[in-house]
Amino acid sequence: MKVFKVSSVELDAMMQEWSKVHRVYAPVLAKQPATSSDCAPGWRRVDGGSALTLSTGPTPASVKSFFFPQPETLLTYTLENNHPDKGLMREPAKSKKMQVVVGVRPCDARSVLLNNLPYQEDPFFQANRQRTALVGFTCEQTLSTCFCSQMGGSPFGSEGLDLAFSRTQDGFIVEVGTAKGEVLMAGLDLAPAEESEISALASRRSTGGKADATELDTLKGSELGRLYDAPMWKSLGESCINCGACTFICPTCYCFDIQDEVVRGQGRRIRYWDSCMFPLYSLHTSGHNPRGQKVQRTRNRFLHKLKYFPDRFGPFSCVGCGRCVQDCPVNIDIREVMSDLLAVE
Amino acid sequence: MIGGGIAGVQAALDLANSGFLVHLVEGTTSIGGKMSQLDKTFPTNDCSACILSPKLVECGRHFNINLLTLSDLIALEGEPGSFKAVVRQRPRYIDPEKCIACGLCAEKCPKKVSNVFNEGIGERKAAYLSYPQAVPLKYALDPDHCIGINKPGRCGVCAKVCPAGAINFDDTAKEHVLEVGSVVLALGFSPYDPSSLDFTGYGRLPNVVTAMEFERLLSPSGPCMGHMERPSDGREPKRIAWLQCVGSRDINRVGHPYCSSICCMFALKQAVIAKEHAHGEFEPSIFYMDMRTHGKGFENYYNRAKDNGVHFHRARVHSVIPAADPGNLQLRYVDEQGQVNFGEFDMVVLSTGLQVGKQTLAMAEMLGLELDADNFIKTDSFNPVATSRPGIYVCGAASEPKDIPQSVMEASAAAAEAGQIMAPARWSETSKKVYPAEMNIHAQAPRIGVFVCHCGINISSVVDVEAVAAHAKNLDGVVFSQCNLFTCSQDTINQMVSIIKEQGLNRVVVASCSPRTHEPLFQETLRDAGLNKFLFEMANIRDQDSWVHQLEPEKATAKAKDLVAMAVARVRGEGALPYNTVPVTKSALVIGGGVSGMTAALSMAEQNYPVTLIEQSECLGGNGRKVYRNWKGDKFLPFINELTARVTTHPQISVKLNTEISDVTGSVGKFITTFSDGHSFEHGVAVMAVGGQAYQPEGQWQFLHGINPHVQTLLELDQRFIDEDATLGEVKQAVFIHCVGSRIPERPYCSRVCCTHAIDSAVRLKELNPDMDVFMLYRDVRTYGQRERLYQEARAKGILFIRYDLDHLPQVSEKDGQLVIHAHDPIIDANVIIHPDMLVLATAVQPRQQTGVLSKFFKCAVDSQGFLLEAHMKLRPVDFATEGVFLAGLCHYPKPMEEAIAQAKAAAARASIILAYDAVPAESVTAVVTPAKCTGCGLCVAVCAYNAVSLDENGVSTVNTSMCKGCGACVAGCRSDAVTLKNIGNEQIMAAVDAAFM
Amino acid sequence: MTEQSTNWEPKIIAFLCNWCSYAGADLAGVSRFQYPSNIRIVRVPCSGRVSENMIMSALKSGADGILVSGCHPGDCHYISGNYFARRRFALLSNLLDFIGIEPGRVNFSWVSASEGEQFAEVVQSVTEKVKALGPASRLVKKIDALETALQVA
Amino acid sequence: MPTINETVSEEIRAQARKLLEDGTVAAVIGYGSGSLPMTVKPLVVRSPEDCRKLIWNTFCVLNLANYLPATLKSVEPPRGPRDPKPEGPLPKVAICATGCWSRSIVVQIQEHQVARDRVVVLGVGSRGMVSRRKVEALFGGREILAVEEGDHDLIIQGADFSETINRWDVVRDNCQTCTHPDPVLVDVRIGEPVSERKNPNPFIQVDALEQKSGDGRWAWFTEEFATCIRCYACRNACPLCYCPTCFVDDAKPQWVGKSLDAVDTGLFHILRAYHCAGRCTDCGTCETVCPKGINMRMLTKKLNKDVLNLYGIEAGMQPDAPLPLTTYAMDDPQQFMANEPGSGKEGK
Repeated sequence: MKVFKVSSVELDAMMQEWSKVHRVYAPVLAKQPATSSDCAPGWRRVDGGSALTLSTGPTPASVKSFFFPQPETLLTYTLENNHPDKGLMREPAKSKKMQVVVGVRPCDARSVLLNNLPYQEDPFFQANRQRTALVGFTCEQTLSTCFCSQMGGSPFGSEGLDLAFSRTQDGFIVEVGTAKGEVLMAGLDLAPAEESEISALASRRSTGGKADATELDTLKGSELGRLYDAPMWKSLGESCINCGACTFICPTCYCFDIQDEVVRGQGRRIRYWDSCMFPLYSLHTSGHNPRGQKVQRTRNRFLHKLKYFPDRFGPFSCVGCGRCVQDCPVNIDIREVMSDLLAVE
Repeated sequence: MIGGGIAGVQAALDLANSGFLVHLVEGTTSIGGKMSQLDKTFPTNDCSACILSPKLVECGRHFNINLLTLSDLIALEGEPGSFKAVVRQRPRYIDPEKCIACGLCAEKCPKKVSNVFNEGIGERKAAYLSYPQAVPLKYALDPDHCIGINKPGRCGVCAKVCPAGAINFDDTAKEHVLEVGSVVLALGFSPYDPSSLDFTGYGRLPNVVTAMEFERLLSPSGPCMGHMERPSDGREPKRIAWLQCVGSRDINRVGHPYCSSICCMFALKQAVIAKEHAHGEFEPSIFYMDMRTHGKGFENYYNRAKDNGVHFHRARVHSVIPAADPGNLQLRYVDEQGQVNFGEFDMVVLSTGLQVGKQTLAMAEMLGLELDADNFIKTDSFNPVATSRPGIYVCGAASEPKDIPQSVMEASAAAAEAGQIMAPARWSETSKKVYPAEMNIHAQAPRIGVFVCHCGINISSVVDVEAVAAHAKNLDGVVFSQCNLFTCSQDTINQMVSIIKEQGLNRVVVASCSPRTHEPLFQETLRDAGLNKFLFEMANIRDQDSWVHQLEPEKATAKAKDLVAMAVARVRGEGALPYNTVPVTKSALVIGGGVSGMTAALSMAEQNYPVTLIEQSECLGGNGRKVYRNWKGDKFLPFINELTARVTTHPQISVKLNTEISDVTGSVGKFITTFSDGHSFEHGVAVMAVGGQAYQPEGQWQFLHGINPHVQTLLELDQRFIDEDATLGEVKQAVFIHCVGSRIPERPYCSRVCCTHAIDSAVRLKELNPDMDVFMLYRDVRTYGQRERLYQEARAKGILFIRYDLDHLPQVSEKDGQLVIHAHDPIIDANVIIHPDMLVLATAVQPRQQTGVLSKFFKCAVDSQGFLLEAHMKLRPVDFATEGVFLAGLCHYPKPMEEAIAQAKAAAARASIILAYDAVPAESVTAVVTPAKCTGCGLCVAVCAYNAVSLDENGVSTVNTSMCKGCGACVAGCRSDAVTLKNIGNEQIMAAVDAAFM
Repeated sequence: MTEQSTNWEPKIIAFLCNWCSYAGADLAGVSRFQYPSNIRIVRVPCSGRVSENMIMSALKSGADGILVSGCHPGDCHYISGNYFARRRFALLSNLLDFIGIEPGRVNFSWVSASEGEQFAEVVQSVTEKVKALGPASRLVKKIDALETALQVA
Repeated sequence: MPTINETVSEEIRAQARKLLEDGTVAAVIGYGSGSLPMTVKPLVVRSPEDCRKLIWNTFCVLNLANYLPATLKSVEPPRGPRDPKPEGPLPKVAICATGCWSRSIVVQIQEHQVARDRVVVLGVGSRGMVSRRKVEALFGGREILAVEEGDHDLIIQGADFSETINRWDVVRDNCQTCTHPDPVLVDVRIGEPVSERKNPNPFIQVDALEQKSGDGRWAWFTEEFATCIRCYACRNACPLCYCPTCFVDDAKPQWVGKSLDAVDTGLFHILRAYHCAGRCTDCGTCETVCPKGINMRMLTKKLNKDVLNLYGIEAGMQPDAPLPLTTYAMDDPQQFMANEPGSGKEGK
């Protein structure tokens, strides 16, 4: 793997270079529109010149919407009277232009890999993945709500990143993880990183930020029925208000619904974020709802992340970013849920 | 039915709806009468045309009303139950079967004549429609002025332009011989013509107009489109004077000793409405003798008018002369202080009285009917709609001046009387249409047919109808579209039926005129073709498109395309709806055993419907037993005893005394009422006649009543008359105080009966002792109508009238048992002290306290005073908004017995309409709840004006379909979209909206 | 979709109650009062049938203007529908103004069955107001515009 | 000396225990402590022992009335849809309620969501609840690890700092302009009544926005709601948003699209606020729970202002009064219809 040394000034210059050929995005820290003119919510288009600022902990918005846009147009059509193509469904033309997302944290980078598991054969997700490069920054500092290590990640992890920047005394070292990373580095004249810096990073990785999901891994072996029937769900479900905040800010929640929207005779079929917290999510046409009660929906979300998903794909469907811990209106803390679940054993 | 004014129309509808064939004979080209000329109606300021039109349309379309316009009854022979009537119908010269009311004939007609409908203000053509909402909506040629008729061959423009070929200059009169069981006269009145009253200046000064003329000036459909303009120069008047009693209460020059009863309110209303019409400052003034606002809601209206700046002058105007400023008028009058005053006005409105028309007199003579002293058709005190000839009834202003609600009540009462005679023949002469079985379209894909109408050239001269039809062809669900010259013509209608069948259409859109006039016709066509009539929509591309965008054909065409697309989108989502009915339990409950209750019970029983009459006390008769006689001198007791006997012995009436109501469930067709004795009774209709009660004087109105033995109320005095108390003749001096407890802030209404009652009692005292001094302390003497004669008699007998007002109440005290009354006489501006040996208080009439409880049982409303609130003050005076429940008598408002009897008969007539059917139709477009979406918040319950929505035991909203009127207030109010209106759901409406943008 | 072209004509959705305002519109026709052709009338039973959702949805669909018209207070065919509606409309009207929807986009009036000329005047004035405001953009959903944004994101 | 809220907490625990022990109620709705500084967990306590978990502090920002209908249902004996209603009175539930929450309960009673006789209101005067977002804003990006609450101060601690701030400065906007901090419906009084906060103008923020131009207000609206992620926390946390199917989930017609289209999002907020007209008690929960900190309260507050000005009604003050949109007056103001020819005749 190639590792280079980069100063802050050079980082700026790199971003400027990239923005000449690609669309480059950086996180926004302040309030920003969910759908601005050409950007995923919580991110902004940069063209260099503005220095990159990152806050401690995860970016305010996850990178999910670059891969799983809210919404994604699947088909378009017209219903205009007398139009020759009336009612004909067409796939919209989509941009194949590379987009570079700068400022990604290791937890979010991992989330893309996790979401890739169910979306392996989803052409829309794959197309978006194809054209998106993630430029990440490892975390020297974490928040009290961060728990990526517990979920099998690491604050210093580079998994899923095309380029991984880590701080050094006088700047960064950057690891080139993928072919897309190579493309981004092509033509840049950078010095290779020094061995000492590389080994310093390795030692940080093996000490403070070591991935350790061993404790939680016991859940994978435990019997579903017992977890499902655990009494903890009642009180949890009681306080949960079944909003979709956790699912929408979560980088690894990937559920969607599909609807047709028609305005002034122009129609589109969209796929948009859905949440298993909403009663409508599981409502059948018949009127029957298999998860008609709040407690059932709350339980589903956690068991999906911590049991159903790992049983099917291996890893947990949570990267420990802690966003839901911070933002849950009623302080449902997934870390507490996990320890309660472990206690069920 | 002779006369097509509001009374005639009401009586015709009531009779036709209760199973009788009605020939409605109207002398002019259309029905509607005087009411159609009004702008607004008091006391609600309702638009007259708006509330009248639906009745006219219903009448015009009624399967069992044979509408004979331009017709006169010329002979009548036979007996009640089998008369032979000869009706002569004058030629219309325009074939109503062909006329499509496009108006081209009138537009092109070269002959201008004075507009009779607008009281001669402005012009119309010799080919004309008397007013836009006329029923039948068919033009006519005026034979007095039409050139083509009078000089054959000289004109004929209308025949050339008429796209329907409806003009027939050779039309001739026809005679119809009709077999009828009864005749009802609703001949109306004719306004007094003030031309001979030179002091008014009418006829000489253009800005002196009659009230009816002013009404047309105010009306948006009148000669100045609702912009108030004075005739002389078109300027908006800023100061208008109304002169009351022009042609009324005037023996001297007019020979009308009676009060016309309605003009005070008429003037008040005009003053208020004119103020609303006026831009900027406006000063209305009313010159009057007594303000007679004795009807329900009138006194409040009067008070509001005072508060809103209407000036009142108690004076008779001496003369109206031209003022210096051209067009302006100067009034000279003497005020109450005796001062001569001058006032300058921009306009003067003469509140002209009502009188019997010449045709009425001729008719009465032809029929051999007795007239009263004022030439009105004479009626009986205890049967106010019966004429002197059996089987012939009269209603409305032909028997005495009266307002619309009273006329409507009498119309229904006359219908009840006629219905009694003809009861054995019910449903024998009527016909009923039979429809083919309806196709079940459930789960069928929409197959919509679109019919686009040229309407002659009414639409096609502006809108490219072929392009519209072509556009329609491509719309989703449309499988057929075509243009028609006249979609409503009989041949097209027939063709439509076969197209629906051939093409297998399951929904239809007609793009033509207004659904308000033509939807029923096309819906009927769908039924004829075996389709449910609710699978239909109209696109209004004439009234709301070609007629209003005449200069923009392209835009009008684009709009028409949109309107058709919207109608198609709307109909696409519509389904078949049930023709809802509610089975009727053929029996009635009458609550209250007074004269009203007994009369209503008897009237229904005479029509062969079983009636249960409940009375809370131990005897029948109610308040009527407490009153000595009416103003005509007819004693009550003999009548009541006879009535009681007829009621108690009638085989169809079961009387339950000492009985009250403890619960009521159900709705029209089937109520189940539980009585205080625990029994319950099932009935289809109910009549509330729970009466009223006398106000017991208290506070400043007590006047030593209950303290000094010489102070009594009118009813207490009546008891002494009834008991023939000999000591009454010994009274030397008697004083009556009027308005005790009435027309005050706590009870802001006039009790209507007390002026007449008090004056009659005073007259009675004078009869007993002609030397007695009698003083009447009054506020306004409200001896309305022919009761005015009594007032004259009282004054002739020497009874003295002293006015008081609320600022100068009479003071009553006693000294050693002797009454002392201090009063202020405003005419001589001096205090008067009287030492009477009798004081009589004319106390207010109040609703009973139980009225409110009872009204809740039947989900009826009460007004702020606790009187029962009818469905509509003007046109539905005995109905409630809740169907199947009716009201009569004092519980509605204070009224004399003859009016209570008329109202009771009216209630019986209205109730009998329901009882005449095995099932009554209910609204098809009703609200329906999706229980899974309902939160049970109860908002729908609160906003429903018909009590049709309630929460069930699980707290979920449910709609009682038989009570729902389909207004959709609940739908719009519901946050969770749990309620929808069948076929007018959000889905259909928004589909139409979206279609406008496709 | 070229809304700004010079011969732009607005589309105005009018929800009219069946008993008064729709009848008033008919009377305008019978009386041949001319008014601009931009209005698309939707007949509803009562102004009380018109909900905030319907009004907002019509805006969303692209109505450049909206008119809701019912019977004058006191004249409601259904006794009280327009009274309830008046409260709802008052609050909605103020709220829309509050969030910056141009006054004149959403209009309310009372027109009786006998006010044909008044109806024509109301349509005239509403159309003029809407024309002066230009094409509606606020709260108008645009599928095409969103499409572009999503394709690049 | 214990702080006011410590005393209140103690009283809540004692009253809750008593009510549960003597069987008056089957459950008590209150708050338990949270896992992060400045957070609390809504808690339903069903046994006397669990009452020790109940707390009261200055971060109790969620309107507990939201939990009342479901909790009432949960204590009813279970029954199927066709089973008859159980005989006799149903178990009661106690709930801690401040002024605005108690007014929400009143609205729930007016709207038949809650039976008055099944609720025991533990009335607590609200001294104003602190906005976590305001506190965090004061400390920029520095993570707050602990907060200690005094009666008038908050001590904020991070990894490398400890600062004392004035409590009132970080109290939520709605609390600062509250006119009814004391409960209007009380069965058991907890703590001392709170003196009415004398606000010169409870609608100060609305007034300020009204001062802006139409374009300015539109700019505010589009910016404010642009960050919405359509998570519906505002709706779900609201005690008055209890529709089983919200209008956003209607498909025929689809009033509001469901993705992040700015128009759809805007319409959702306008209509949701409108649906709260005459019902909202300005508890501020919607704004508080929003993960994006959107001030949707501005819309409901505007409606509150209009309802008060036009109809003289404040939501949730009288259980037996009609709601403003379920009643009317003949002479209701209709200035909004003014300037239309043919209208305003009856207008004042």
